[in-house]
Amino acid sequence: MSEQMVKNVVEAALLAAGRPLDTEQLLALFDEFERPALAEIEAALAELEQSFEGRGIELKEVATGFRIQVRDTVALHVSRLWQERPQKYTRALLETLALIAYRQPITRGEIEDIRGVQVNPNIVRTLLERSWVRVIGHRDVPGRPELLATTRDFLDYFNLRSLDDLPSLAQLRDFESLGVQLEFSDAPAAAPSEASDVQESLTIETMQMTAEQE
Amino acid sequence: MSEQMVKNVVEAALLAAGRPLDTEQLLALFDEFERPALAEIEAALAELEQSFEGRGIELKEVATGFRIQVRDTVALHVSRLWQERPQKYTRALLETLALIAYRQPITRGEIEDIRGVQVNPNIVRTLLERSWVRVIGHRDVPGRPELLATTRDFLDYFNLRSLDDLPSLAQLRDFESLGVQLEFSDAPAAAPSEASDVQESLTIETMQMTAEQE
Amino acid sequence: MATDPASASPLAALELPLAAPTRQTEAPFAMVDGEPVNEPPRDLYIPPQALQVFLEAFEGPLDLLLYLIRRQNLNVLDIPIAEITRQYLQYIDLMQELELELAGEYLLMAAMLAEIKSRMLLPRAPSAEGDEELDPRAELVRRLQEYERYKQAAEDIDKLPRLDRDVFVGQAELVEKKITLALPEVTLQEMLLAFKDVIQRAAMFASHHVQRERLSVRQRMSEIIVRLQSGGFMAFETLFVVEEGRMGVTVTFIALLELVREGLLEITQADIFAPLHVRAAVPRVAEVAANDDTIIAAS
Repeated sequence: MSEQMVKNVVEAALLAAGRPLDTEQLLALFDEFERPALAEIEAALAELEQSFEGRGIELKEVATGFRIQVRDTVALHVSRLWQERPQKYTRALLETLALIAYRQPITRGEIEDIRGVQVNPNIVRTLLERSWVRVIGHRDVPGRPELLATTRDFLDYFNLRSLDDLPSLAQLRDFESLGVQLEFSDAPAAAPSEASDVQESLTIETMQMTAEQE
Repeated sequence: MSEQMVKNVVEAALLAAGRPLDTEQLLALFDEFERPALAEIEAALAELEQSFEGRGIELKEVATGFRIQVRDTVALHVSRLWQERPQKYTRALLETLALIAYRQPITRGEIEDIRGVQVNPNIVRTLLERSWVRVIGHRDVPGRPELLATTRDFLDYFNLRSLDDLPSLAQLRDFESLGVQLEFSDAPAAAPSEASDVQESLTIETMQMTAEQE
Repeated sequence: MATDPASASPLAALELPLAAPTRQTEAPFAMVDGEPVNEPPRDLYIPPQALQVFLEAFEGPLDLLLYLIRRQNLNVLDIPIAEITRQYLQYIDLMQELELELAGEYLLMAAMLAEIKSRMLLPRAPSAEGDEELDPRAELVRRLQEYERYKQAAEDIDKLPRLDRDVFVGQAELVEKKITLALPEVTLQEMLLAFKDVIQRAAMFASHHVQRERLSVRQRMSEIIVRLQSGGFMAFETLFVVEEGRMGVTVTFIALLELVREGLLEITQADIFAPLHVRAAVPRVAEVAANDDTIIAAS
């Protein structure tokens, strides 16, 4: 039997076996009249090992014999075959995220005030882990609660250049799909203004802030 | 990501998966930022196929995707890894399977009509359990019998890419060409004729002669 | 379709003891026409168990008929019905003698064969419309043909390379699965709808600043807080980036005002006309109003 054929049988057998094979088991694959010497099997294994160099698999000798296994360099990619389907985020998480985006910097307590329910700490943790949100400081009130804000990753994920790319509440109101006519204050609805509006906007904002300060 | 790395991931994934993978599944192994184009995956597959030439394994496309399998040149040797003889299937099961494969969607009653015997419920159950066959609906007749069809697992198991790859079914000769057969059966050197237009009277005459002969 | 079933049939092994001597005694069957017909192999000794296995191996009456026809190299399209019927009934008898579970279909077929036989014997008159009456065997021939093609197809499928018999899939071990958690995808629209909901619920549209403010101000507020995280003072001017233009400067300015208003920032001035300094609010009960006074005076 040719060297090449011995190598082919050894390679195919190692791949098909689904378990490690030792040299004895490999030898047993051949009929007596064609059976290679042990040295030939070993040579085939050595050649095989060499042929795997620089590739995604490798020949490895373990306790019960030889096996072909996935190389560490591609293990992470290959592992994705078993990745579970991601679950969907809850409504509560999306609301929390939206409030952080629109009202940052904001504390958990403030989110709770608006949502009317407690914010599960897991939600904030999830948002922090996903690095869509980070703690940028503490509010100077009793308990010094964390101030949450969105990150650049958040903008990148949603393909936004800046938070200004998010629709204003006025725009949200106009969305047909958003349905219910929302109630707005009597102030003229200011769409996100361009540079020319800034001056006016500044004035109004400042005035309002002043007004609110008592 | 380098071409070599794409190829390595593809090769390792196909070997690790234990099932065929299609190009979509292969693409999903890569992170978005590094994801190769479909053409690159296809190129990697083509290269892989080439690199297996003259070796004990080959890249094969089956119904659900690509897999790396033992070449038939060494299959006999490799099959010695397993002591047990592979399972044999009964004729009843194979005939039922053939009818479902070639005549799908088909009901059990229709299978029984053609085979001339009842179909043992165990046979259908076995086919369903092996997921070679599935119920794809119900025929809109009294009793609403289940419509059976083959699955992609069936194709994978028999090394096929699509139903078109099944061996072609023998032609059923209709009554007219059947008549031709009868006519020629009297003549010496009767060969199956493909002529379609035959005088009916001739046919009947022949038949009557045959009848008288009995 | 006219392949010899004996070659591919799983019965091949069993057919030998029965069929080999049969071919000798029944040789005249192939000629049929007018020739007297020999008895089927009644005297042939077959071990009862083997016979039972053999008979059980038929997949029904059509299969048995096909066997009888093929065994004698007869054409399915031209069946000597009387002879085949006789042989068929003999096998049925045998099955009954051996107390094999005989499916009702076998008896049904026997009746059908008998009926065809009797019709074959009757002279046929052309019908009034001139349509010729069909050969009584036509339906049987059709069914035999139909069955035979799927019988053949089953044999073909059996010969296909099969996983774990002829085809072995290559597998490499993945020693350590590095499972990373796939993160859920969110669309911007989903988030906006969630926001709309929460705002609606909170009925906070009376709160004008949510409505009016530019979100870049909010963003800038966050940025400023981050810059002041070290805790020290920063010169007021250093918070402005001139390159951002008037627009940027304005946004920064509003952000600073808002931060002060929310008590997140302190702005101090050592003296009138001295430079302004900014730092993050320190943990003490802040005198928010005082700070605000400062900034309003400064602006």
